[in-house]
Amino acid sequence: MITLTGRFDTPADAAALLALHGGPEALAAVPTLRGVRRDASGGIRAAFSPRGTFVPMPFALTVSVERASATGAQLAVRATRGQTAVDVQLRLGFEPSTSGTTVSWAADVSVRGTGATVGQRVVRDLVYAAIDEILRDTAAVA
Amino acid sequence: MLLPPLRYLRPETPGDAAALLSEMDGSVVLAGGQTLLNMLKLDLARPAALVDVHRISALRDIRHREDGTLIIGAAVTYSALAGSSETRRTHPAVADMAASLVDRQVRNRGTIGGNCCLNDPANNFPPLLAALDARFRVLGTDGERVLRADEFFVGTLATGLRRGELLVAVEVPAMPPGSVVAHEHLQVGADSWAIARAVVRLDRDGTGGTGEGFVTDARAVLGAVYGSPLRLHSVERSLSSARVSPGLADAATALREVDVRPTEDVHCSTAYRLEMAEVQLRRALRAAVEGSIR
Amino acid sequence: MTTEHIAPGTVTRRFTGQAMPRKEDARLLKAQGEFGDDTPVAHLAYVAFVRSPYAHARIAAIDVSGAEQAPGYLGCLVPDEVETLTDPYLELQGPPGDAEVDRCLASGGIARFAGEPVVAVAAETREAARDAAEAVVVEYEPLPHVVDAREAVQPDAPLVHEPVGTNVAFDSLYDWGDIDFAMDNADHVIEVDELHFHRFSSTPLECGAITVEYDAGVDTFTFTGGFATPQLATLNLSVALRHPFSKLRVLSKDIGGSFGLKLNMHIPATAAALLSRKLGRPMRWTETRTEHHQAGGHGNERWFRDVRMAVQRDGTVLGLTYDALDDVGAYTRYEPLGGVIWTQVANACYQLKHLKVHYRSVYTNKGPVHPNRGYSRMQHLWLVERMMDIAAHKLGFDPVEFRTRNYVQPEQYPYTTVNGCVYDSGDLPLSLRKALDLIDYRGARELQERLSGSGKRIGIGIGSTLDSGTNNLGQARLINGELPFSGNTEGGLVRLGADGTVYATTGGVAFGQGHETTIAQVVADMLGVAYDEVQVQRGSDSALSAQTGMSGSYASQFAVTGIGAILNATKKLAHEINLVAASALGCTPDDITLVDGHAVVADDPDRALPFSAVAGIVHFSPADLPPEVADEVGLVGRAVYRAPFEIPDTERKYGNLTLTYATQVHACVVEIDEETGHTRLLRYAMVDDCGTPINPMVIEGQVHGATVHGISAALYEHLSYDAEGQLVAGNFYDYHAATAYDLPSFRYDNVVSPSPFAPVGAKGMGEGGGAPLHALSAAFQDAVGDRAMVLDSCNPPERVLRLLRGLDAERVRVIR
Amino acid sequence: MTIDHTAETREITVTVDGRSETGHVSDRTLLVHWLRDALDKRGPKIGCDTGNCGACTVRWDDTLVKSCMVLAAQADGDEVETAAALEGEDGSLNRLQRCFADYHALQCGYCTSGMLMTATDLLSSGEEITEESVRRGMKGNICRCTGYHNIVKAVRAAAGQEVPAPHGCAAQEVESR
Repeated sequence: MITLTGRFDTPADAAALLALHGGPEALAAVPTLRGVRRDASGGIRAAFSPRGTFVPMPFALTVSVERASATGAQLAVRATRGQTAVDVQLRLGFEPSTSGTTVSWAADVSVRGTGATVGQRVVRDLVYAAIDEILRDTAAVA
Repeated sequence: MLLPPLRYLRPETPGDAAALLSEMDGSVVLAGGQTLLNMLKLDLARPAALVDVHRISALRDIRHREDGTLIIGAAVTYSALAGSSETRRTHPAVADMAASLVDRQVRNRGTIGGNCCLNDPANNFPPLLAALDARFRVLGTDGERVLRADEFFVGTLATGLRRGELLVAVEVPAMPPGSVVAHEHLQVGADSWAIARAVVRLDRDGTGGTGEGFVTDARAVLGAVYGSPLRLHSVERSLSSARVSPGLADAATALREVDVRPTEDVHCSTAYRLEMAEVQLRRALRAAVEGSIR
Repeated sequence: MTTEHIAPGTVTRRFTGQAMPRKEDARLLKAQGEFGDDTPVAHLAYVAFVRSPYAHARIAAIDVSGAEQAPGYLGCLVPDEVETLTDPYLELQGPPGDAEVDRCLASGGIARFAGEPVVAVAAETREAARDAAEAVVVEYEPLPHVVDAREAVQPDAPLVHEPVGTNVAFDSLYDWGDIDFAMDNADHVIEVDELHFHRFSSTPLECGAITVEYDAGVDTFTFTGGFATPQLATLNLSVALRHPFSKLRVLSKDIGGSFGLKLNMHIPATAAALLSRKLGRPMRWTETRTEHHQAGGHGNERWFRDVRMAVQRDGTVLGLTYDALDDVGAYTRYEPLGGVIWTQVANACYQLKHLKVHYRSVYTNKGPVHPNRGYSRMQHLWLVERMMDIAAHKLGFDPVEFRTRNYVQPEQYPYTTVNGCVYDSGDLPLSLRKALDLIDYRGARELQERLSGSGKRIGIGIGSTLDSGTNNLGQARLINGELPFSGNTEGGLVRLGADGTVYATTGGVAFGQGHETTIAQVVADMLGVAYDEVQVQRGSDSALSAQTGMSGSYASQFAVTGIGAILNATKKLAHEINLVAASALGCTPDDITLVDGHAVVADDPDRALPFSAVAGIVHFSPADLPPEVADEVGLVGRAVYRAPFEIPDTERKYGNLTLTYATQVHACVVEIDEETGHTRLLRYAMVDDCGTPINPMVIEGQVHGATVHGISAALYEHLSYDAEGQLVAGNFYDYHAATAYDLPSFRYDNVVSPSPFAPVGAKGMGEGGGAPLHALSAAFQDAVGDRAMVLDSCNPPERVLRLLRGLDAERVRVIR
Repeated sequence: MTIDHTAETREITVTVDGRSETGHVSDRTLLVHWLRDALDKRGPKIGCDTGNCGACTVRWDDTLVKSCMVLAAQADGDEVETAAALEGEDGSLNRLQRCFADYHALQCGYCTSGMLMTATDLLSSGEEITEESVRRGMKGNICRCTGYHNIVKAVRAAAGQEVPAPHGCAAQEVESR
């Protein structure tokens, strides 16, 4: 398992960030997400193609929000592509700042399948970049 | 061993290639394909189209500008580079690197552009080109721009190329007289995957003859250890203006202050990789100093 | 050319014993071989597997609707359907391990290792099958997993097979001699906490490839591919498919390596067969390299714990004891046979009197192990050789003298081991001397001294080992008394065609060992025909070749069983030729000798009949023959070689388990970079003794190959798993199989100690006993003296550097 | 620029082992698959997914390449030579092939075609042939049977160098084979 942490500032306030949890419609505005919908168990499904990679690496994404409050949220994310599966336990913290919100995040990441074998020397950086990117993008549409 | 569905496109000019890349969502450049096609076989990536630039003659030139700059077309193969007597004369480090890469089959197909644009941590050329202050000429739909190595190699499998841009050439400045480049690496087996790599370039004054002088400029770059070539500025500073002497090599072991997590894989622990980076750096320094004194 | 008798009273050796060029080579050199994926088949469809990325997971749901939309999709197979249509494969172990249920797709809807097939998809083309498989969506519920056998035996460990109730598939105590006496009375006792033999595989260059054609008209499946034990595969397929044995045909043509791993091809073959029948199309599955590394079979990984060795003051080793945890991965496929196979070499090369081993086969959530070149023996041989080396270092004995003193001595053969195995012949001290000469041992020691302090460290290592050949399948009864196996056989068939051509067929299966060549050599000699005139069938065919239930390529047996059967069959044919010729030439059959393609009256060479005439009479003019001859003669000799074995004593776990023991003594000189631990092989020598050679060139080739498997395993190859249970060596980047550039030129010699038990004095060979692993471990030990201890079989640079800094010194103790 | 943006299949014509072959291929088809599946060329083999093993090695417009890392579409209009082209017109083995047989440089034969292609390229390159250069030159081809020792010998013998005869075989016998 890989543990990653990051933080960034967004002009949105916590309420706006939490509102994203309300409906897939808002998430459809995130440029790297396609086909955002809610599945039978209430999770969010989408196709995610991170921008940072030099070749498109689209993943099928399933996100379930396990907990959400004004101070933070906890999400379980599963991303699959071919015979690669990435499971992420993502904890978000929201802290009001003068210009909006400081979002801090911590992720426990498990990479399985082909990606674990072939990607072992790059996977940490790629997953970090992908999480950072999608969180910033998502915050930006809040 | 099978590729996902995709389109194969073969434009005839760099401009056409750049146009295709920006027009077609999910298209990527196919240069030598010696890594890209493997990634596709393993289903790690899913481009909509491959834009084959391997045969574009404008990208296959090796030439020199009047100021001595070596201009290598992005689609120049390793074997072409290794076989270029001009390159060997003006930039032997580049020719040597090309000649030693992987194996004869891959050298015949793999390109310097592909090696750079992939920017895999284990790739040979990025740290060398960073040490040589190479420039990267990039073509987009709105014209050309030139990136420095630190602007080009930005992270693990990541470069400064924007979507729709095409690397057209790598420009390596003329080597100052008396400049020495040393490359050392530790590999799995005799000559396989790199565990740690160091490239050191020392420029010194006093162009002629043997004997000591002063370092006028230095580059120290690690490869394979971090996601992208890592310039060791503190090492470079400690070398700069120093007198070239046998003891110089031992002066710099400044890796510990680098706050980047080393790459990890099945071949070794991160601690070992870091230690080996120091060993390779020391060896490269020593070789560069010896080369300077000689 | 030398001429000597091949077997008493038969014929002379013109070809046997010579380095005859191989019959296989022309087609292979001209790219005209036919490997698993080469055969053109009309109307062929392709199979692809969807595999679990999880080391352990329950399959919650499978959605194939996406696949159904893929162009070219034909159909698929899911675990539920497999449960309905098949029975589980045979389990060799008794209770409780026999509660394991193994099927071709995630059995019971649970994936037990990363890479386990979960869904099989069939489509019109390779690409279509790939696309359809990619479109299958499987939902997994991850389960706790265990990847370390030492953790797997803990009481609270996750269970790999819930119904078994434990992760121990097989548990046995082997106790020979009186180990307590030895430990109590020895002058010295050496104790080691733990040694580890790592997981690797010979990774044949051709991965698996299977074509299955179901012929509804005769309700018969024909399987073509690299089946290393065709009859055992048929048996397993028959059980799994609930299909009559008689309606299963297994073919192989050229096989691109197996080294034991292709003994379990019936598992993917089952899935392909079900799809072929269901969809009415021939099906082909071609394994990828990644798939092969994940699920194509690994060698046994073994932990040796609480190891103690009793040694006398004069250097005599009395005995050894240890606990073994053998990590077999997620399924016991050929296992737990490994739990007894190692006892074939219980004594290793030494005169041990007392040996006690507690052995457990342990499930983990990793790829299943298959037999792998040196199967189960090399692990024990490595341990013994390692302990000999450690004892020598700790007690201050010269490693050469220490080994030589303890070797089974030439005059002691046949030598009975602690567990009743009989070492047939050998000369280990001579082999060692030759090996040391080849590396210039004295010069190497001088070099070692000279380079001291230079930053380069020299290590010199010896690896002495056995290659036990032709096993007694009766040893299976030592793991499960209910198993109806004993002894060993192989079949052979030799016949004369209508024009006098000599045809020969073995029941064996070849993947590079040159069976066509060696068969032709002995047949040509026995029948007095030219080597080129013997036609040997390529590959095997369960419907047509001379197979017995035990047929196949495993346990280094072809030189004994395969050739033995061919000899017996040829004798029968020769007898028939003699009968026909005698009646035609008017003499008695005893008067006939077979020379230069003729049946000749021995004392009257002018009276001779060419084979074409002998064949002509039988095939076209049988009325020429007296009825008693015509009734007896079919010009076909079909025979079985039965190895002379008895059923072992299952109570004492005692008995002869192997017929022949080839020996290999290797010696090497390594150069270590003290700053990096990077190792370079400076000199490498091997001395082989496999009895009377049939084809010395082929033997040397086998020795080279086994040597490189061992060197590469000792330095680079490691099927390593991460904490998530993910294989991190799934391709040739991260699983570095040695290239030509990694290796030195070899120095080879041989010793010939004919086996008194084998038909032509030749011993089975080719597995090599893992000698390079022993030799390289010893070389590293030599380089560091007793300041560190080499307790792992794989020593990549990082580990070597740690050795230079004193790794594991505290884990070895001289307790007396 | 004449590019069909939509086509995912195309017709290609490639001269393979001296014969012009036309085929309809998918854009994604690897050259090795086209040679094997469409043309029944058994020289190029597949031994890995990652371009390491070299079993698929062919010559493409006189350049040695691994045909698993080339698209069939890329070879349109070009020449490809597989190991099937090495034998003489009368079906006899060429010198290199003979040396492989004489020095037992193959066992299962799966890597052999690739080895022969690489060795042919090395021998015709004008590079100096030594033990070291052959080992280096052949490092892109993996063999799991022979341990390479005899392959190196065979290549050196094909270059006219004196190498020891196989065990149990006098040197003059190798000459006479």
